[in-house]
Amino acid sequence: MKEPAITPEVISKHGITPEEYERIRGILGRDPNFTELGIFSVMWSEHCSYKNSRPELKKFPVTGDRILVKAGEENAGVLDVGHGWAVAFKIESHNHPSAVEPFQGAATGVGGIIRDIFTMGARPVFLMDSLRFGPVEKDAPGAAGNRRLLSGVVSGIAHYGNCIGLPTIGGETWFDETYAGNPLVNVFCLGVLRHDQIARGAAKGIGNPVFYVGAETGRDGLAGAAFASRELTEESKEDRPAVQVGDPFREKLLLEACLELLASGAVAGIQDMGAAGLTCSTCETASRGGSGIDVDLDLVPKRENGMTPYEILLSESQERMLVIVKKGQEDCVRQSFEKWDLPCAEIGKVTGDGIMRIRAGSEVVAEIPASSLTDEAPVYHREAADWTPPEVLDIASVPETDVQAALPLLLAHPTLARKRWIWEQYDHMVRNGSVVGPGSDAAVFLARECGKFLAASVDGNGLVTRLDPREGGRRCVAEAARNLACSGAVPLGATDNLNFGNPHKPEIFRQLRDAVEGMAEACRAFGTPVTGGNVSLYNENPSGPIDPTPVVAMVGLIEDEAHITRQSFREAGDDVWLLGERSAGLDGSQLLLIAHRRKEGRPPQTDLAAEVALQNTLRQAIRAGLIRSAHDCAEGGIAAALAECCLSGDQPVGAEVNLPDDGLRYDESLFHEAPGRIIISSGPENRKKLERHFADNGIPVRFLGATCGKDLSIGLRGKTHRWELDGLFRAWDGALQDLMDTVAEPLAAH
Amino acid sequence: MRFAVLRFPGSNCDQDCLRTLRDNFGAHAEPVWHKETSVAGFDAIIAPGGFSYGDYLRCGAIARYSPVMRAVREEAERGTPVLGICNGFQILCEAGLLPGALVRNRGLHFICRQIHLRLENNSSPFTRAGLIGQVLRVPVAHGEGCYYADNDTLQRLEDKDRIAFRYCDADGNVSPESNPNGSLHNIAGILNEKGNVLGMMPHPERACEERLGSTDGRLVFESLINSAMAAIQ
Amino acid sequence: MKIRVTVLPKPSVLDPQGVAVAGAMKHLGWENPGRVRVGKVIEIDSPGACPDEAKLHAICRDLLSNPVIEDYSVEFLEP
Amino acid sequence: MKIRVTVLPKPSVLDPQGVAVAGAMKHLGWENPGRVRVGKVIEIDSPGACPDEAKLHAICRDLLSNPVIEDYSVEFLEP
Ligand SMILES: Nc1ncnc2c1ncn2[C@@H]1O[C@H](COP(=O)(O)OP(=O)(O)O)[C@@H](O)[C@H]1O
Ligand SMILES: [Mg+2]
Repeated sequence: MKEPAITPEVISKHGITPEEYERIRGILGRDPNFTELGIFSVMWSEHCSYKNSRPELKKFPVTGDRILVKAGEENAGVLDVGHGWAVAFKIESHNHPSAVEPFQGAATGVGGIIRDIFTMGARPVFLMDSLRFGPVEKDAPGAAGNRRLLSGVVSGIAHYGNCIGLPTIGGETWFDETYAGNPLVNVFCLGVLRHDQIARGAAKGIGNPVFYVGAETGRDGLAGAAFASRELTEESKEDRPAVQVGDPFREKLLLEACLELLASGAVAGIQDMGAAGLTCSTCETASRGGSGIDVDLDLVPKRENGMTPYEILLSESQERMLVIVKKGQEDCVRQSFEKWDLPCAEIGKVTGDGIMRIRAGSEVVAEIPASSLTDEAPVYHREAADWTPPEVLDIASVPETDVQAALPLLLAHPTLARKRWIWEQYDHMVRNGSVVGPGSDAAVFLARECGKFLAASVDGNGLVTRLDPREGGRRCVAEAARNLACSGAVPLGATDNLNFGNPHKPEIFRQLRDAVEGMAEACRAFGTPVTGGNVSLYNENPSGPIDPTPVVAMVGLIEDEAHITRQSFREAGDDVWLLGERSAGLDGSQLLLIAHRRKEGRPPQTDLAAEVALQNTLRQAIRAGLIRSAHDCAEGGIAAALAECCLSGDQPVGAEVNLPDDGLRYDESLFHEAPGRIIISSGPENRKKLERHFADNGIPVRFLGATCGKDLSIGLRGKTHRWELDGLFRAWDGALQDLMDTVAEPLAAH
Repeated sequence: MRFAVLRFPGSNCDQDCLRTLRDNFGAHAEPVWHKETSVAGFDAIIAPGGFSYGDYLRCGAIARYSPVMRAVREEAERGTPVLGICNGFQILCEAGLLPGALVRNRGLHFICRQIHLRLENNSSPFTRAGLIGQVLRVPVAHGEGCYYADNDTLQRLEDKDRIAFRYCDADGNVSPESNPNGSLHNIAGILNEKGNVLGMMPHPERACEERLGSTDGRLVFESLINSAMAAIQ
Repeated sequence: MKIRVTVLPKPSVLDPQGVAVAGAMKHLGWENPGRVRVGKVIEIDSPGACPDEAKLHAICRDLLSNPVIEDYSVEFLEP
Repeated sequence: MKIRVTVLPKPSVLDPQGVAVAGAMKHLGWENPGRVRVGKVIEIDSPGACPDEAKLHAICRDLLSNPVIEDYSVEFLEP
């Protein structure tokens, strides 16, 4: 078959710079052929090589005494949770595919992260999702399109996760112009395994057979490379899909078959085929194993005829795995996959020469040193613009907001509104482990396999990161940890998803660098190593780059079931307290954004030392049985947090509180978003004890009032604002539903 | 007490059923692979929830042709209690073991939430431990749970007291508002003519532990166990 | 040999998807789309011959459609 | 006026339903059904007239199908 010649256009269309091309010639000692060029282009892409972000990612703390598999070593990190058990978890983005085809884009994102987890030998047990869209309110610009994206993404996640039988037990969802046309779809998956079950993605054992298992390869996901291979298949260009279609049913079978197979001991190495499918899995396993690999494309199960080596190697068909089998155990593999009605083929062998050798029958179509594609991929130290901190907001320039009207207004804004419309579409109960499901600070899940109570939260704040990237980085880590603390959990580790614009722009790269440094600093403070993550760059829409949006998912452990704590007030007659430092300003607050349409100010800084002390002291109080509920103040400040405490339980519980006079304006006091503040409730019998406990540990603790009645009333300087819970509930619980019921939904493509 | 829990490709509540039966009721429960041609020797058979064959074409449309379903039919005819939960209910309808069909939810979306059920029949092996009118809190999790049948069939179900559960509110009122998916007559679960086959959309196996929010689902399994005990004596 | 089987919900069965689509069409400026029903189409492109009428209809009736809620029709597109 | 819009996955797009259905057909005794694809059919039975070509196709493209992974075709059944 005739391959196109390598011209400068072809090279640049592959996103390869002249310098990189010279480097390729140096490695091969010759010009690459077309197929090899394709291989280098995907392996040296940001997606696979992290060439623009790797130096920054090195700043994350990655060690700790619970770490069993370090970040970057394998598909996902693994953490010890005691008694010989461990967890593997990771977050991954599917932003661009979701923008093109929200349903399938989001669905295949879920499929990909699940494969990353069971590739480690872990049984996936739950999911979380972190979502961002353009405005969806009635008359917002582009609302109709944004609603369709939201509706498509949510049903895509539901379709895949529900079908596999994984509960989606938590997440976060934001709405802002900056994400119009470039939604963020980050999905997290956690799995559990015994220490001795950890599987490796390394091609070990010269002569071991290499198996391809799972779905047949088609021309999926090739549009990215289509331009370059146009000459190859002019006719099929038209219907060559940019977006892969997921098959959760196949994935479920693949999951069960792979775990069964791993248990049999026949596997020497295993690796999922994600981005750059066959290419990435073969050279990565080889380079991890310090070995070579030799495969014949003619043996690969295919969905279509006449696929070229280039197409087969770059295809991103879903639900496929590469398995290195211990010699002599081939039949065991064939039997497992027969039982599960899955295609399975021996396509090659592990070799000792460090070369990735690809054949099409008798013809060798590519021959590349495996490590040159992975470890030796180029790394760039991008230039960072320097930064002048934003002006502190002049509060006088903000007309004082009518507090009475502002609270229901904020609670009805899609970003703060209850996300029930979303999480009810997810089976968040399957596996019978969702002890605290969606709707509280952190979700708590009983992993029945190991009897452990795991807590998890995913957080990010693009607005704060835009104003102050370092603080944005610190803050999302601190909030995730705080959410865990509120649920009674000790944080163990974190995984991050860096959603940024084009890193070639110095100001964007600066955002990336500073945000990462902020996250790293915070992860050190909380003693939570980063076990892995994902980088999504070039998130831009016609009006420019998105607000920088680092997202962190943190996982914690609750040793004693009795310590599981929720955010909702339990019953009338309890004391209500505020923990944490006083602060001021509406800088970077949702009130300023929603009520005044301003993204301004210098967000209050997270004091990590104080934050750590606060969270430790809260956990001690929870263990001492002093705490009935705990909720951190996030978007919407103390007023929104109080409302959530009243409204988020099975039954609404009212409260009458008085805020301490910090000499602030009413709207400032109620809605400023200083981090590090937590609202707790406790039994009156413990009043003295509780006050002493926090005071003795140097944690500011202030008595606010008591739970009672059917209203929320907040007093300040002798003036009292009162809201009926019924009204607040309707605003908060109904907002998203009402908006989405009016959606002209496209017919789901399944 | 020996339970068989069927396992189709795509079943995903099979483990929850097995664990619940073992851990909460000390029962003996075994998975039975869909390629098996016999389910003899069990006191009850459960077709669990999930997405058998991806629910492609229609929920349960392909699973009904699994070899094991012929065996299930034989056991049902022999009088062995057969419980279909969610996707299991859909499969039993497609297989003709129960009348009617389950179609797309009125609201079009998948719904997962706690709902209330009113117990309408306490003479079946699945509901014996309950009282008529008793309200149960049990979760649903389905996209196609809207029960449909033609008028004659509905009439027969009503007349012959074959409606086991109806969707209702916390106080037991059966109303349009308390109907999560548009099911005709608020039907959440029905029995076959002999009364030994029950199909229900809600998930009793998810409501057997305090920590999961409700223990009302225990009633179904306790009834089954009692009936089996009675049968032995 | 090419066959197309079209499966539509029976008129008596409520078709929320059809209703939703009709609503959406109005949004997009089709004032009165009238009655909209959403069904399935199964296109079979078989190298071999088609099974005899009886078997074909058995497959349509028992597998491709559910007689309780759906009607089907068969079109022969290519011999 | 009666229109039928048929939406099918593009030939090169994976069609999991089609694969599953083909499998089931074999099981029911159709040895080699070959390639089976499952799509959607939208039947519109409108009292009024049909919107102009442009609008009709906009509706098919934006609402009834997703051009990235699906093709659609329009049949006019009754005037
Ligand atoms: N997309 C989503 N999927 C599932 N749960 C969600 C989603 N978005 C928000 N939630 C849930 O809604 C609750 C409130 O979310 P959020 O305001 O982000 O909490 P917090 O501010 O405490 O981090 C949390 O329990 C969260 O898990
Ligand atoms: Mg919180």
